[in-house]
Amino acid sequence: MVAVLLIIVPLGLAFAMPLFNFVSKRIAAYLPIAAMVCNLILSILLLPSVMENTRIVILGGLPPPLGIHLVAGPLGVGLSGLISLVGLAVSIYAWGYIKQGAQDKYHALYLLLLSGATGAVLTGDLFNLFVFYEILCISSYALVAYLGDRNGVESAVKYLIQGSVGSGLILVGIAILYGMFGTLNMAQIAIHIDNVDSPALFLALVLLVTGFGVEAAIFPLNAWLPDAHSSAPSSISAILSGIAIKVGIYAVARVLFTIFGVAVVFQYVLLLGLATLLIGEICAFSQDNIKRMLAYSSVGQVGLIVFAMCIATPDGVGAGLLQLVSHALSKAVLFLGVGYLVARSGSMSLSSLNGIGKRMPVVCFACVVAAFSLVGLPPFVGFAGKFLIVRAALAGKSIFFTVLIGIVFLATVVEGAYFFRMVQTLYFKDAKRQIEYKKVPASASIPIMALVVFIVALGVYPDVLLPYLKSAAADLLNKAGYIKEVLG
Amino acid sequence: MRILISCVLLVILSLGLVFALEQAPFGSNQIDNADKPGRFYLNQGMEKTGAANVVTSVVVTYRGFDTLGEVTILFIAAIGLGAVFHSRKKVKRYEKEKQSASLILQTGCRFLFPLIVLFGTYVFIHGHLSPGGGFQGGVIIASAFLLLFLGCEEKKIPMKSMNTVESLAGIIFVGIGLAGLYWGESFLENFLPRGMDYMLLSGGVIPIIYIAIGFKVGAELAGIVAGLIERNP
Amino acid sequence: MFHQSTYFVGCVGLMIVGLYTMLTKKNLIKVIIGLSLFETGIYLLLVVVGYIQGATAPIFSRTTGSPAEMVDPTPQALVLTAIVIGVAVLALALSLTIRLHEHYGTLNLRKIRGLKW
Amino acid sequence: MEESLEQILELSLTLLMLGGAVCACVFKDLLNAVIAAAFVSLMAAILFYFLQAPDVAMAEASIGAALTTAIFVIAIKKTKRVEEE
Amino acid sequence: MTLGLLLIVAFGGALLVYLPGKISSKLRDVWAVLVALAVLLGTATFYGKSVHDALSYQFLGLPLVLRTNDLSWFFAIAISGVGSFSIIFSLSYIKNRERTDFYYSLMLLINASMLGIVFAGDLLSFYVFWEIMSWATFLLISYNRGNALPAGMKYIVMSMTGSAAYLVAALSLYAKYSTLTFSAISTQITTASPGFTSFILILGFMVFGIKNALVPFHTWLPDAHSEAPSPFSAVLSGILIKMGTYGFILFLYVLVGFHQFSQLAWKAVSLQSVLCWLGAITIVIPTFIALMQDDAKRLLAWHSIGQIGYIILGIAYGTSLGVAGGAFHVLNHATFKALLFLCVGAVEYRTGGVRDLNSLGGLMRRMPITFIGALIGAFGIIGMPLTNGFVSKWLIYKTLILNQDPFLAFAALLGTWGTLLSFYKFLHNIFLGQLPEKYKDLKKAPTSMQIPILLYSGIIVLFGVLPGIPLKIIAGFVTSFGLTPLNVNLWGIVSETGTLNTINLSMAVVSAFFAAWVVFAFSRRSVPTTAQDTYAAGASIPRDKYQYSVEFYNPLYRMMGRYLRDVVDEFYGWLARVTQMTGEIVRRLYTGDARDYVLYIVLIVAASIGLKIWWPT
Repeated sequence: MVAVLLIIVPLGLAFAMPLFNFVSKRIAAYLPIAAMVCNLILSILLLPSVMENTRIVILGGLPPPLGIHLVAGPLGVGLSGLISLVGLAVSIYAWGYIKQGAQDKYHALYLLLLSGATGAVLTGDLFNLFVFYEILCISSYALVAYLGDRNGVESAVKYLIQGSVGSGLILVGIAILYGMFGTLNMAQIAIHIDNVDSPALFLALVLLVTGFGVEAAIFPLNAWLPDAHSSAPSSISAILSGIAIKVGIYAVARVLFTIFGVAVVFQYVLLLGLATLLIGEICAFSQDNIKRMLAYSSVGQVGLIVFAMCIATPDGVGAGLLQLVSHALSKAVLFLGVGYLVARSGSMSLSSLNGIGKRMPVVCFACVVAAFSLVGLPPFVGFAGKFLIVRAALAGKSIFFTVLIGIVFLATVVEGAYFFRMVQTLYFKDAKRQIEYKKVPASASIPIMALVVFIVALGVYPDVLLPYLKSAAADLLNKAGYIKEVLG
Repeated sequence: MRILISCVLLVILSLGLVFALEQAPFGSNQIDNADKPGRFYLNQGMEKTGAANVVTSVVVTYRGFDTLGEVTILFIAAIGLGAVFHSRKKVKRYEKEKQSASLILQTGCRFLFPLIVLFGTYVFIHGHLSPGGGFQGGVIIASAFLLLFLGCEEKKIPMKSMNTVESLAGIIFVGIGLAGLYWGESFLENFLPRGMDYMLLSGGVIPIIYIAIGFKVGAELAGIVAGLIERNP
Repeated sequence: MFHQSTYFVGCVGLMIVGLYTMLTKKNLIKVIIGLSLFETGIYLLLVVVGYIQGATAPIFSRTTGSPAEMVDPTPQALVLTAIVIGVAVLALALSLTIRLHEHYGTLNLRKIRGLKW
Repeated sequence: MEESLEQILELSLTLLMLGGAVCACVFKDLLNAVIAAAFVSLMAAILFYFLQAPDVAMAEASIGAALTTAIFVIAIKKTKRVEEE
Repeated sequence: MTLGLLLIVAFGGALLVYLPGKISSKLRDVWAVLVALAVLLGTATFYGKSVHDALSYQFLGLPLVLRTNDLSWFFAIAISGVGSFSIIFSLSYIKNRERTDFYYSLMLLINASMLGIVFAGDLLSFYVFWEIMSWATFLLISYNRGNALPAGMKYIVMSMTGSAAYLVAALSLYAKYSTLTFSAISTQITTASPGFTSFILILGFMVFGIKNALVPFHTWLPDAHSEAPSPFSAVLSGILIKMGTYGFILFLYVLVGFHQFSQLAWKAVSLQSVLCWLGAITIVIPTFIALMQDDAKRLLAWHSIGQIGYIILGIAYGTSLGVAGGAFHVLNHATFKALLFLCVGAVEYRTGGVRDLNSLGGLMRRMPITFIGALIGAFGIIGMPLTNGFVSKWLIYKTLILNQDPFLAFAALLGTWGTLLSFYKFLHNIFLGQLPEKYKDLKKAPTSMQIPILLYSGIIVLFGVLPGIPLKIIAGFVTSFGLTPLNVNLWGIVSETGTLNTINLSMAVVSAFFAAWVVFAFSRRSVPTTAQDTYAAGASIPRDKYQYSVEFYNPLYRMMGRYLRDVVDEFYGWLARVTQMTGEIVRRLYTGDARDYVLYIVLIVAASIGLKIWWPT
């Protein structure tokens, strides 16, 4: 029953934020840090005990099929651990980075975003997944528009319109599923779904995958991502890229694997993931604005993760999860680092960042390490992710997958090209005007370097993650196991 | 061109939807057997929670976590609105001269305001007995404040206290949930005694939560409307 | 089966008109009106899913209310939550529209294209 | 099956609602469009009543018709009233 | 001293070079040289030992194996030798440049990763060290800015495509045999279908062809070598390309085994002949393009590609003589190419970065040691009898003639002529000819530069006169590949079809040289006149320009220039432009209009419904 605290602690602190506001203005900045520390400790404590048997946390006094319940499985607790880790780093960064605007409102929204993400990852009920997904989306609409500048508000409006249409479709999907099965509990739906075959089932699947796909940024649905991630404040784009997309992918995966599990749909979503990868990388290649380039690269990486997951073998899903972890860490470091690069150099265009490596060595070193990890070079965690994905794809020994892997590598080469171009701009180009930069505050370099240490440590010794990945992949993949755990 | 494409797509979409919905076996058969939640709430709803209005018992206890999420969303909307409007330059783009409302309107508003608030509170206090509940009552209170904003401009609305009511109600809700965790064995458990049927205090935790939600929704929506009319809280 | 086809036509029609408005109209506020129409259609669909022919409202009172023939209460709980989510999103959308109008001076979506490609 | 009064009423209300929705989509003046949308919400509230869902009817009537319209009117007051071509 | 410890020392030394760097530059230089020499000694101790220890540390559940045998020791000693000489050379070359810690740490890192590649016992650790080498090389190539950046980009894009092909090959092997260690794969692959082995080998040729700069993949090498700092160009040309050769040997002889490789054919075109002809083309075309170059380092770079052709020709040929010739040429090319790059580096250091062959000349008197080094290096690359180049080219020619392959032999011969001509131009334009005024008071190359030059020259002559020393090791691993054993004695190869005896050969050369010197000594001295005052019928002559060595091969260039346009390079440039264009078009999808974004969502749902109705899978 400790798992409930993972959601309630950030929620309660966010509700209490206006009260703290009367006490003192600056205390608001410390609450997210406290909440995330507590979440991190809770999930680390919970993880080993959850590995053997998943804990079912009953809410509202009723056993699973009747009331809402949380499924604290290895996948759920693992993802909430990742969320709290990246959330902690970003909240320490935001303590020093967010100075203008209604800061206490920013920190409340930030806390709610993270509690929405943690809730969505843990819940076992379909409508509850929708509600937490909604919390995540609406708080990210508000946070994207936090700066109130022209780009921020415009991207927030577009994000909102696309997101709410997506949520509408999810609601229609849930209505159809409830109409046919009379229950909202994912496990119960999964049981009854096999003995019913009607076109409404396919329609519900399409609507749910499309609705959750909007946040998971699969190909045609990710038009909001480049605008939102490039015009949001950097700490927010780090959280959006690092966490929000991952919750979208988790939701799509949960719907696809646990509820429906229809083989032909995996191929279809696999091709969609591949299309996302290709389009994300090619668009990123021709970008001049650095944050927009990173946003498109997030789109590409999402395509890679979805591609890996839809191989639908335990290895494939495990590889997808490792790539998910590596992308969350590396992209968070990149966005946090670029935040201060842009703040100090004034403009977001690559040409204005020439030769900044000499004046901000720590931040640029972190960006280079994160870029190398995203491209998948050996001593970093990205390599382990890419290696596992290729191994899982080629395990089937089918020509079709070898061709697909060829295309994936084509996209990875394009990705390598624009990341190495960024490295050259940072270090090997001479700045036009020698202006002196203020030093990057410790509140920014400490979280960045901490995440870099994680990237390198997991890269050098990824075996520490293997057992968690295997059981998380099993938690996602085998329906029978999930049903047995939930409904006993 | 755009109209043509969207028409074609919408026709396909509507075909798919109607075709699927017609085929889907809706209607009475989905909650016929007992293990389905719908039937369980109806049969044991009255004994378990003591609330006459089964929908309220579902909203507050059985699916209380959704309602907690729901209230957070409203809280996010209010705060998001405040954040978006906080950093706006105090540009007065156009200053229509505001002639104050006529006397009849002002006195009418001042007279009607308490009545509407009373009706709103009635609705959410009797949430578990008669139709209606926290959300509907809160909205009615918010419309009372709306009437006040439109009618009499110069009446100062204590926005500061509105915020405290809002967050206090939120903390009460979470507190009751935690108390359920502490006394009962699960979050948002209905641990208080059931009380007499059809009486005001029946239904254990439900009326307290619904009153808290009523205040919270009322305060938040009033804050949202005030924020929109540039009476930033 | 009860005459559900009228309701299905009603809610699918509402959804289609809402989507049509969002797809073709240029003004941002008209698009948001389309959004709220779309969501109203969805709420109608959600409630219709729970309706049972000839059943009464799920509210007990001293005199009436036998659990056997009552309508399924869960979809009504879902709709309550969905409506309030709808209004929250709507309020946020319109506040952003006002800020957008201050920046751009217009609400024509063809002109609000600062961020593209 | 004989057409009971209730079914006829429901059918007419649905058609009214769809007509209101089309008007909301077509009107040039945004205020008229908002009023049409409010009318649609009202019709939906009445339909909810027919579907034996009083709670939802009250919620849809108060939020859908009253509050949404109020927010829309405030937003239109702050921006342009007529949808320019 | 286990292999793991050696690698840890190498990598640790590379990463820790920043610490002494913070204290003082002198301490950092000492530290760098110490680490390089320690690695050299460490590899030397593994002479003759064949160690095979699986590391206790597992990566993703796969065992990592480090092993050494004659083949990897042969490469390892070359790597550490060339590496340490370059570090010694760059002590003064890099002294007053900025970011010297960065330079030294990357040089040592590349050294260490190359050692890792050579000692790797399974495909995974091979790949890990390969990738570290690639991105470290990218950083070093773009070290001096300006147009080194596009060169670095071209290099890293091609090397990433190569690594992608490698990963596909390695993991399809893993999918089939669920193991990655060389020994396990080589036993199991004999049963594989020809299609699968040729698929693996073609991918391997792509990877190692790119690193080796075989013709279709050679376009990155001229830019990378001419833009990289000279000591690193020496390492790059000398030994880094040879990692591709090591890969070739590994895939052809260790993994697949030559017998199975020679069977692979596709409608009468056997894979082996394709590789040989690729080697031949790589000999001819780049050598004649090198002829036209005016930049000294670019000329040397094009020659590196040419010489690689010899090595690949030797190895792909498959007879023991051929493989021995190819492997020996690896070592020789490492020595004389590194020597030539170091001499150009010394000249560049003294003349302040001037590499243009048309504006140098007559540096023989001012920098005698560098001239001697360049002379011996040029003799080596041409294959003069006294130098080691002669021995390896002799072996390669021997195999071609013995197996009656006239066309390949003619191509090799053509290559040697090209080398002869271009190195005549190289030596003459830099060292012989007239000394321009501005280099009147040019100082000698600093001692820390002269030591590696002299050492290289010594090695070239030593291996030229006594080739037995390296040939014994090569014979060792050639027999381990299952080819016919060679009997090797100290000064050559004894075989019934023509023995090579370098002792009497060098005796003949020395006596001929002595006779020529006697004739020269007693002949009448001619009056040395400066080329400046030649009579030009009163036309005003630009004083510096009027040397007959300027635009040395212009008439030849006018004749052949049209055919030597680097078509392959333009193809890659076109490919890059195409991706940029598609990027521009594809990103138009995000039109910026919110209604289009909603259209996309409806499109997806409608498309899936349409798919479901009309194409019921």
